[in-house]
Amino acid sequence: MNLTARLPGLTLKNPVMPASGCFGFGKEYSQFYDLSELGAIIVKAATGEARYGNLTPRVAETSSGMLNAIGLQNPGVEQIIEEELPFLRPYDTPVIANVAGSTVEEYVKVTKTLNHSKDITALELNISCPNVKEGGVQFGTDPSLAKEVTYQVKEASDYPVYVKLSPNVSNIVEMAKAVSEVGADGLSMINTLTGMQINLKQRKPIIANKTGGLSGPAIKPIAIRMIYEVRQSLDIPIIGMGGIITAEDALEFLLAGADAVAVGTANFQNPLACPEIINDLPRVLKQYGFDSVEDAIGKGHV
Amino acid sequence: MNLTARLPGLTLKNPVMPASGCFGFGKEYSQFYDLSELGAIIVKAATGEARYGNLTPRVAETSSGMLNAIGLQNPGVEQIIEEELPFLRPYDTPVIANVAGSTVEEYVKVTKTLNHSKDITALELNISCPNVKEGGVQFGTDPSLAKEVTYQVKEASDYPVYVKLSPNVSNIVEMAKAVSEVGADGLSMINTLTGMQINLKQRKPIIANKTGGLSGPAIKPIAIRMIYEVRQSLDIPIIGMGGIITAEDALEFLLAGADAVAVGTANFQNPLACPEIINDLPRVLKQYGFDSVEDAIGKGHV
Amino acid sequence: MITKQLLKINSHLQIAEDTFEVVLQSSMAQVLKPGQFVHIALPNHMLRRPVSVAAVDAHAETFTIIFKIFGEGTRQLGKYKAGDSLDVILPCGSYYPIDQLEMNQALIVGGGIGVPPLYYLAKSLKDKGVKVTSILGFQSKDQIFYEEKFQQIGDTYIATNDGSYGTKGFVTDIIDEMEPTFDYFFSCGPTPMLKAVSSKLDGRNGYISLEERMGCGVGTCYACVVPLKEDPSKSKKICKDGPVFSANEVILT
Amino acid sequence: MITKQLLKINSHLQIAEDTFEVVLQSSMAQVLKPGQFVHIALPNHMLRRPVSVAAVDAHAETFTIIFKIFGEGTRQLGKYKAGDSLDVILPCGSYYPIDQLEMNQALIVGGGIGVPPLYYLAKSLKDKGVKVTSILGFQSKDQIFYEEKFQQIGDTYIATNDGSYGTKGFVTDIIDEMEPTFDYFFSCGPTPMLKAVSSKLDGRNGYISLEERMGCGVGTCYACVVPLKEDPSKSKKICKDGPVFSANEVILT
Ligand SMILES: Cc1cc2nc3c(=O)[nH]c(=O)nc-3n(C[C@H](O)[C@H](O)[C@H](O)COP(=O)(O)OP(=O)(O)OC[C@H]3O[C@@H](n4cnc5c(N)ncnc54)[C@H](O)[C@@H]3O)c2cc1C
Ligand SMILES: Cc1cc2nc3c(=O)[nH]c(=O)nc-3n(C[C@H](O)[C@H](O)[C@H](O)COP(=O)(O)OP(=O)(O)OC[C@H]3O[C@@H](n4cnc5c(N)ncnc54)[C@H](O)[C@@H]3O)c2cc1C
Ligand SMILES: Cc1cc2nc3c(=O)[nH]c(=O)nc-3n(C[C@H](O)[C@H](O)[C@H](O)COP(=O)(O)O)c2cc1C
Ligand SMILES: Cc1cc2nc3c(=O)[nH]c(=O)nc-3n(C[C@H](O)[C@H](O)[C@H](O)COP(=O)(O)O)c2cc1C
Ligand code: FES
Ligand code: FES
Repeated sequence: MNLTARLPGLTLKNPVMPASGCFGFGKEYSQFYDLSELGAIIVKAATGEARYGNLTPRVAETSSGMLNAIGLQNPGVEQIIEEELPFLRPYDTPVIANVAGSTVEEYVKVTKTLNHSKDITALELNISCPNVKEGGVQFGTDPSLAKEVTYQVKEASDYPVYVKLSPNVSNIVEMAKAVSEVGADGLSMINTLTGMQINLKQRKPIIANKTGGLSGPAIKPIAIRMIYEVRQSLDIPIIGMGGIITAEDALEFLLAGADAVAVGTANFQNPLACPEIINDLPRVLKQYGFDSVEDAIGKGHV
Repeated sequence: MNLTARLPGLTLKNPVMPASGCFGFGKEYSQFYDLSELGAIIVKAATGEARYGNLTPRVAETSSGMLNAIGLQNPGVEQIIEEELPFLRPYDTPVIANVAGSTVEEYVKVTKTLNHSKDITALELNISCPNVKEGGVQFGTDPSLAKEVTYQVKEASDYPVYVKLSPNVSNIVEMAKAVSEVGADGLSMINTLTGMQINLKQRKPIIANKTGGLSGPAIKPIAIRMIYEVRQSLDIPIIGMGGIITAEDALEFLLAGADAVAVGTANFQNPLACPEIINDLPRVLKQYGFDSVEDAIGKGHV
Repeated sequence: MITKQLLKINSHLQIAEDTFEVVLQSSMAQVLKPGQFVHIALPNHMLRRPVSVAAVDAHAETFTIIFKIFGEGTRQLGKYKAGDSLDVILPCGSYYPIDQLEMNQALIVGGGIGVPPLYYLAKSLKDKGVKVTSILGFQSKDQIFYEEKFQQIGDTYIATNDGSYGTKGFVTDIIDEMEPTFDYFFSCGPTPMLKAVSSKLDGRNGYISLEERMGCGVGTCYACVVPLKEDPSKSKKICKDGPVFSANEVILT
Repeated sequence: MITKQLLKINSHLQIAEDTFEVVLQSSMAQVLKPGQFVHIALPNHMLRRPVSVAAVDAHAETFTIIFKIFGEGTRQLGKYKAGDSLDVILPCGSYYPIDQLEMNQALIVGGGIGVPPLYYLAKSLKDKGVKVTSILGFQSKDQIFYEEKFQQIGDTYIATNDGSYGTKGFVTDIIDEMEPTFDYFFSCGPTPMLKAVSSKLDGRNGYISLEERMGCGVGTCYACVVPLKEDPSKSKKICKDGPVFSANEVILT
């Protein structure tokens, strides 16, 4: 079974990669399996300077999902390039950096700094983090801001740019069009939906930041719908994500129109989620009558 | 324990009511228990004329949720007034009619027709149905359209008007403000999130309408967040809903700022969901240190 | 009177490939009529699963369901054991109105998981003195169940899609072959089969039983409608007005 | 080497009100050190549950966890039986570095579900020849567990919030009263207790073990950070750098 996935600047041996923020910079999960098994790796967000992130608690469990408000904690783009990315060199798998910021200038700075790294293959432009006060989700909910930051990052980058869209919008197609018009090489969708859980005993939101991003199987129908809608009106490569647990889920994303998939929350439940999905995928593709990953892409459209 | 809930035009013996579309017009569930136990009843949507609705399949199951695309099937407002509402007369519980339409004119027509019924106590203005081609969700995602239809319906109605908001928006507070500015007596939130599920065998969306509305516990964190946000910036009564299964869930909505709650999908899983929540509520309120329903409202805010 | 009950599983047996027969204890057993279904809750599933009544033992206050593993829910149902309990809504839906029908001969045409309700029907018909001929379709030999039980009621013919048992092909091939005589036919199975059977037996008196994805299962949610032949802008609910309909009443899609 | 294992439950006993002791069979048992935790998956829950190692039997290749029912997950865990299996990530986190510490006397201060890891610690200290004094706090008499086991290791004092057993009040009240002598203290329990203990024993050498809501439990998600005293803009991860920290290393909030 041919699992190859081809996206701009990325030829992947299989379409499955860990999602940003759910895999750190790879070290921990490398204890569980050989990271070379992965189609690619999307690492944790990088900002211009080190960030502490939000107060704790930062996570909560929900029905078939979880909330998180990490707040983009990371050691800053330079330290990531120097201290974190080299660890992934020995592995035979492309690395995608996740670019975040509070201002267009910060996004551009991170992008330019990442040009110096030879350890990455593409950028994921995170304009959809719901857990930071500035930047983050505004860029992801306002088409003109999204366009502006995508344009600037695309100008600054030596690498292909995948723009990660926020699902917290009235019209996802409009957002996708906005960023594709200014040259986004691909889309990553979806990021988390803004949610909240209130602790009955403490009478306050569980997450210190009050709101957090909802991920996991709970949001899968929303992810599938948005990818389907975007695929119906745009011809742009999509890395699909949102609630993938099994190879069947991954196939559902391919049918909806994703060219590759990312697995986030599932890693926490099962550190072997990615390799298990990869191992299962040939059987599942075969079971539903597909000859290859590419054969399945977009086939759920009527 | 005092369970009374007071909202404009509605004094409820308890804050729990079935949500629109999840209880028909009451007949079926009246076989399971005495409907007088309910705080109120929100009946199925009414449109100007009878509607057939969408093709089947109309529902699908998701992780901790379900998708539906009924498409506002109903016998039309006049028949509802004549054939359906009289059944509820003997019960000691206020009835809230759910008003739907494709055009402002249709909304106004339904509203005016409902003025003739003495069997209802309030209107829920459904500007958020994601499952109809025209009307429905557009009114719920565009603040100026929402404002216009709310204004017209409010002008036309002899009953208090609760506007049911769609969660498929970038900015829920903006929507809430828009409808409250033109006199909405209260808000109902949230309606379903637009989602999709693809059948791997059939290689097409399970729901004939392709997309459907996601409801159930999966969406609870989104409902809680939206109610919390609206309550932070507006002083308007809220009927909260989205994924309530237990009395603990109901309390979480009260803490988030809801003045009463509606139970939708849970009825399908458990026809006794509403009376069980009502019976459990005093114990749960007590356990978390509240003296009454009113005592708990908004207490999750910090 | 429809109710929600917690029912004890008296027995839970695999009777064919992926197919289980489960006997449930219920004080409501004797009110269940042929064609009706029960609506079963499963832990960690939002929606219940509709399953037909396949037999009733009024004396023992038990009834039988037979189901095939199809997806997650039926897989879970397959793992229950005797002694476990199931949360069930019952009785649901309409039934074959055999007490109102005059007949000497009945033809029963069932396919796959449409066979179980027809067993209860066939038995009830026989008890009324009606001569019953049954034509049953299965995918393959391993999936056949209750053949002997049907034989005890009357002549029974089996078709398998792959020809591994009985006639190779569809139930309609057997109808063509044997040209059965009957006053009423009763059919339940996948929609394509129902369509083929209804069109082959067009103009004859009969009843069919439909399936559709359900929300409530009791008539409140409008999930399970089927359009009416006399006016396709009108519909009936399969969970409440159905699942049994007169053969010419509804439009099969 | 951290791994995910499916572990058989050898025994599952209730040992106090809402409190269970579970012995798990694992080839990794002997690598588990005092202070470390294991991360347990539960069906139909998105996130695992962190639970400390309360004892290890290297010879039998088993280890013990003790947990109290707190919410849905621990309630579910309370329903398991001997013979069932649990999906567990282990070993997780840091441990009390007792092999690197010179000491004759140790003070152990534990509260509630902070007590279990301290039992394994106390036993390991005793095995090294250290004199151990234990001060343990519980909500009430019914919740006390392992008192005798601690007594067998060394002097043990109990406080209960409601005074239903031992000293009425907090562990810090006992510290005030008895002014214990020790080289190192080791504490685990709810954050308010840790704060009270650390400030009372300020300037003394000691180690504390922290709790925080976790995502991954292995260091990838940054859910469980705690700010550092020397530079509050920096943090460590409780699941990986902790849960055991030197008493003056981190800021308790
Ligand atoms: C009135 C009626 C009587 C039935 N009687 C029987 C019977 O006696 N024996 C038997 O084996 N099966 C019967 N079925 C079909 C049975 O309900 C489905 O096989 C079952 O719901 C599949 O559930 P699942 O979780 O295994 O599949 P999944 O695909 O995982 O289920 C997902 C959702 O789709 C629904 N669904 C999937 N297939 C069907 C279907 N064919 N009909 C209705 N809903 C479906 C499920 O109920 C659930 O809500 C009957 C269906 C109806 C409507
Ligand atoms: C390193 C460590 C060691 C622990 N050791 C033990 C032990 O030995 N015995 C014991 O009884 N308990 C221990 N706990 C606490 C235990 O993890 C929680 O009681 C448990 O997670 C509660 O889960 P729940 O599903 O019952 O509660 P819920 O409130 O339903 O859980 C919801 C979510 O919150 C998290 N959560 C809730 N309370 C805590 C908490 N106190 N700490 C961390 N996460 C929490 C859960 O893990 C889950 O993700 C430990 C916690 C940590 C971090
Ligand atoms: C704990 C956590 C941290 C995350 N951090 C990031 C991040 O730094 N950058 C980013 O683009 N997305 C981040 N995400 C979003 C995920 O990459 C993914 O888009 C989302 O979780 C949906 O996928 P899932 O349901 O498989 O988790 C994070 C998600 C989680 C749960
Ligand atoms: C089958 C179904 C039909 C619905 N029909 C309507 C409707 O006619 N009018 C309306 O305002 N909301 C309708 N809703 C939305 C519910 O009233 C409710 O807002 C939503 O389902 C969230 O609540 P829940 O998670 O408790 O179901 C429907 C929901 C379902 C599941
Ligand atoms: S399933 Fe709800 S009306 Fe039939
Ligand atoms: S729980 Fe993920 S880093 Fe600690």
